[in-house]
Amino acid sequence: MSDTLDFRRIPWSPFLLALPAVVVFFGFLLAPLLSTAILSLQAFSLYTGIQNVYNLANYIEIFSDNYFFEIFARTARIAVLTTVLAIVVGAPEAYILMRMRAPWRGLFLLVALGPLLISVVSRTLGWALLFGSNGLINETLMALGLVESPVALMYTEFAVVIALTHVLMPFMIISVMVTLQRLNPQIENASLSLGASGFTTLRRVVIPQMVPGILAGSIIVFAMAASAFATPQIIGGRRLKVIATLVYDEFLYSLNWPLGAALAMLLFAAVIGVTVGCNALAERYFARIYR
Amino acid sequence: MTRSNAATNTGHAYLELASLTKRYGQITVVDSLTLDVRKGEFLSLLGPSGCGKTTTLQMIGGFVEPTSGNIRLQDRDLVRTPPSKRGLGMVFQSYALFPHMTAAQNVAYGLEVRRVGRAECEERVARALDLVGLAKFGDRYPRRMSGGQQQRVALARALVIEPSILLLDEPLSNLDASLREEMQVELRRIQQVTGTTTILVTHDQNEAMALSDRIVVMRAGQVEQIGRPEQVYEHPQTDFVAQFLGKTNLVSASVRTVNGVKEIVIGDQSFACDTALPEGPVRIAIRPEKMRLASSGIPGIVKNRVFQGTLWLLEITSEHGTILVQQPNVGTPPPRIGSACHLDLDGRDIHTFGTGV
Amino acid sequence: MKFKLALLASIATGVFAATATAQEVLYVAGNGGSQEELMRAEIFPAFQEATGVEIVYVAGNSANVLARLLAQQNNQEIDVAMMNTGPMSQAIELGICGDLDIGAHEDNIYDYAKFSSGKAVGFGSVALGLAYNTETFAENEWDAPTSWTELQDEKHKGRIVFQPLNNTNGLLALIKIAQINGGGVDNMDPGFAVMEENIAPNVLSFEPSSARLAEMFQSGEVDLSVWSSTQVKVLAETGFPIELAYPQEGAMVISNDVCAIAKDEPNPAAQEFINFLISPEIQETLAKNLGFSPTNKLAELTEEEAVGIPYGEEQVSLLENVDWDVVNQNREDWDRRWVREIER
Amino acid sequence: MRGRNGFWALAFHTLFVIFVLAPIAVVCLIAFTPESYLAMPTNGFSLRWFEALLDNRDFVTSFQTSLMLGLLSASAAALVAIPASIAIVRYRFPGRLFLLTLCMSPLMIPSIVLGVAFLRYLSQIGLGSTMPGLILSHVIIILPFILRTVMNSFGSLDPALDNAAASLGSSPWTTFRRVTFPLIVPGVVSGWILAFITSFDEVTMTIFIASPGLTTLPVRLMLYIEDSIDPLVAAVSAVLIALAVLTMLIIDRLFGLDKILIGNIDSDKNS
Repeated sequence: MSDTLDFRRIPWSPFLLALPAVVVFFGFLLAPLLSTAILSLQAFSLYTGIQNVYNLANYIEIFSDNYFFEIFARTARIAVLTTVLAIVVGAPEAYILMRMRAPWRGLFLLVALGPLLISVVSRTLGWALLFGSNGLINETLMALGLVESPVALMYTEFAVVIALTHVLMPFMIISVMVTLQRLNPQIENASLSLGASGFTTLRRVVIPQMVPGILAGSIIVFAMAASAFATPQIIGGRRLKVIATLVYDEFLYSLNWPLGAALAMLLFAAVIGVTVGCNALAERYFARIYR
Repeated sequence: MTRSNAATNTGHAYLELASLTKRYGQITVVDSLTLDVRKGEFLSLLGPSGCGKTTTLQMIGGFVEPTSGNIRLQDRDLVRTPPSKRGLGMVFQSYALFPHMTAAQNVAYGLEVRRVGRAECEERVARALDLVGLAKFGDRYPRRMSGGQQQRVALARALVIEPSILLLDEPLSNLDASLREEMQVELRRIQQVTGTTTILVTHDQNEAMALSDRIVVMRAGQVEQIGRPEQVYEHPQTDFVAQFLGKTNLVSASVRTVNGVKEIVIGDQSFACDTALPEGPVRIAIRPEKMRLASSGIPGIVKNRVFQGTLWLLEITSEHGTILVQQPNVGTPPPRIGSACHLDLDGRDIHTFGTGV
Repeated sequence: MKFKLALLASIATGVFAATATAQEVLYVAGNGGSQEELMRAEIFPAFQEATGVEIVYVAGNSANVLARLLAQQNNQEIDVAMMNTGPMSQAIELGICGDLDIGAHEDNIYDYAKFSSGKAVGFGSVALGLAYNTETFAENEWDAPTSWTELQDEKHKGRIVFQPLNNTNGLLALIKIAQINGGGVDNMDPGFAVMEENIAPNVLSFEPSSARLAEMFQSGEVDLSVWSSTQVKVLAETGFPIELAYPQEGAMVISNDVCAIAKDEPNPAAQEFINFLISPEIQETLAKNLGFSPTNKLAELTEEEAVGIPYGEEQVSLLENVDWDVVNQNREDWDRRWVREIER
Repeated sequence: MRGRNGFWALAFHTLFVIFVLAPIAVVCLIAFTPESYLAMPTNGFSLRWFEALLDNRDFVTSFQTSLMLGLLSASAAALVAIPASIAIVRYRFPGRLFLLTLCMSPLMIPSIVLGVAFLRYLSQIGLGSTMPGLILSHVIIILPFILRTVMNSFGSLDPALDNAAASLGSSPWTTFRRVTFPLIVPGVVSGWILAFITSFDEVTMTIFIASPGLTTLPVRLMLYIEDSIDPLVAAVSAVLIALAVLTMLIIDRLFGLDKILIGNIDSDKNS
């Protein structure tokens, strides 16, 4: 950093530059979040609305009720399965894409990453159309004679996981490709020259080096899957509630905002906890190697 | 001895490259290259970037498939052998160390994939690390090592598998000048200790000369000259070799016989020379360090002088063009810029390339 | 760069030009599905012709409409809300509805359609029964449903839709089931028990959206559902083989109510629209198209048109209504029980 | 990394491509059905649902709202993000790390949490159901995208450039205008585009704060789908997909999609 620029000598200029951002973020991020946190401590009844009592009753209710536990468990299950599926499909695909040559690589990159630009609602609608009992999958299965009557696909966890994987897959591919890009292209040759087979090279040299990318991608995919709303709402229906759709219901159907706020806060805490925790763990592990 | 690579045709070849060719579309990168490598020798492929030296090494290593031609190692066909089965050790320009493994794990890798027993493996890894002077660094990860240390790990990793040939792809180009010299000495020592047949690819003629038993000078995919370092330096067979290996002065001259004595005529000056030279106009090359200032000889004017510590480099303007002269620094400063001078030389230090202009 | 700028400029001008056209607008929230279709097709154009006010319709079921009203309580955008009686009583309680003046129609509206607070008014009630696909029933040689217990029959496993409790249809059906099993609004345990043990296993989906439910009938995913006479009538008119069975234990009645939203500066057109809605002509339109039972005594239906519609003083007096005060007091608990015991 | 993909790799890749494209293709095909219900257009293609879409005032208005919201919020976010990134990149001051964390934090906060937070808050401060309220909430979630790309372009700038300009007699403001800004323009533009797309497609947060008069297209679509899935929503989606593909091609021509997307995530770890 040099000090030739005059305005750098004025000590308040960085604060002045940052002021709009600070105002916006304090006024429209921290304040609403704080207000929601306070709301989560309040009580509610259908006839009187939100009451000015402050206690942990909502949290106690959530933790003592097996119903909420089931929904939290389902959310975690869906998020984990989605993450695993995204790894199993996304990581190899990223590797395959990296090995492609022009012009195929550019073309398939568009195919793999382009869906990011398409609205989640549209993409999920596609899966709803595929999964429906008159959808393409069932029609194909029946035409092939594999099943006699339509298989129930809509409103199942399986369908939610598949659609979520489709929605979040690009993040995994991007993340893995970033690490693969940094990979020394001669490293595979080095392994081969030492007598390792292609498979051994993949297993012992390439995959271990993809791990940081897979981990970073998993954190993103997990966090987004755990808090996804549109896809579970459309594909999961009412019976297959996850935290996000439950929060939506509490706010926009049941009217119990304090309870909804408490659920949202817990989701927030869980997502931040898992991401920050995983990041810290990963960093501690990789710092040894990469710093 | 007119062709210095005549020697390569004698004795039993260890590695044979026969009419090796690599084309990418219309571009020929390596053009029917034929070369024999002897067991235990240190051979350098020297040339400017794009001359095909790295591609040649990659073909030997198995990472580039030849368009045509043969590679044989002790009568074993290498072209049809996958790289992992060739048993060659390779040190890459970027070292290509496995970043997620420690130095010792990197070195052990080649032994592990060969299923060498644990005890033996540990012992050989320790010995290899000791050989490269890193006995105490086995637990370090590559990112925490200096360039020189990484280089040594890469070397140990390639050597520990006891390769039939060690391939070095510009291994020193990422090191700074002083470290590079240190590693050159080290590399030579290690090669002599292990006796591993080594092929080095480099664009640095000093490195090639310092390390090699023989140098293969390459240009545009073809071999320009093969020989011992001093042979190639002292007796370049082409303009290109003369100019690529150190500074050289190229001058038009002619050869004649006067009183049964061969002499070479440069302008109005003549110098006794090698009797083998054919008569007629020739193009000659002479190294700057073989020229000296004298009281008589080719006249010129000092155009510039550069102090280089152990020596002075003078640029002299003459009727034959600018001529470079190196003068050892013996305490007396050379003539000032603008002063007139004369250049003398020994006719036997001259090399000629066919007929000149 | 030029190309990019031109692109942006053209998009921008398009946007600004499009949003520049302002007009007097009345925001009306209410049920989606057939009610929405009729409103858009006939009632709104008629109102616009009469008053010049354009109506923007916000579709959603009653609970959703109420939630959105509550969310915007400081800054209401919606002028008129149409909800079922349950949510409507809640809305009044929460101060969402403003004063209402139905002066001209006051004497002609049946008492059951009036609220004690006077802040809302009924504009049509419908019956709740069992809708079934007549074709599949005939194919399987099943008799038409005659009792609410039909829902418990194992032959319908996976082919029933039961609307969830936050939907008035679902709520009333559950109350009815409680009643026929010895309970009622003051004791819902029998209803929940039967629901959990005998009905829920047969249910394919707890689907609140009537539009979605209609699709499920059409696509053949379900054969039987608790549904309202309006929805069945609309679907039957498309030629689909569906009929509403009135169970012997009695059908339930759902009243559709409307109120003007409390605002600092209420849109005068809100009162106008509500009065328009309960005028005899519109009441007749609603009856003919949706099978709504008119709440205005002056609405006249021919005998043919009145088939299946509670019409006239005598029939109206038979309509079975629940005590919404009791229901609303307990609804939160029921909702809670419902999502835990039934819908999981 | 230069090896060829083998048979199994290509087979896997083919399945992957089918997986990615199938739902998108199905939506687009069904949008062309001549029937009045969801069906593949086996009896010929029809544009009836696209015509119905043009006649649907709700969807058309929502589309305009979304465009307007995207344009305004991406631009507002850029105005806030550029000075903030200069402060973060060019200065060392107390609270710098906090500012950076604060500005990037919306990436970590689930949208649904932001949705419920804004639902009440905007109404409390009198911005409920207003365009400024909607814009502010969108600025929060898209600002990290612009901040990141702008900071990236600063990062790749030679720090000696400022000194070079100063040594040539340029004032700090002139230096910014003539040297620095032109060099960060690509970062600003690609960040703006990402921000616009994010704002345009946002549904989870917006569904809470949208009001009848101000409903974005994805929210309208979502609410419609909650109620009923018919060929009309397929037609809306098909239009959205066509727009996305068009945007994608334009971005790809101008910047390279992979550079924006992959280069972008790249900086995630550096920040």
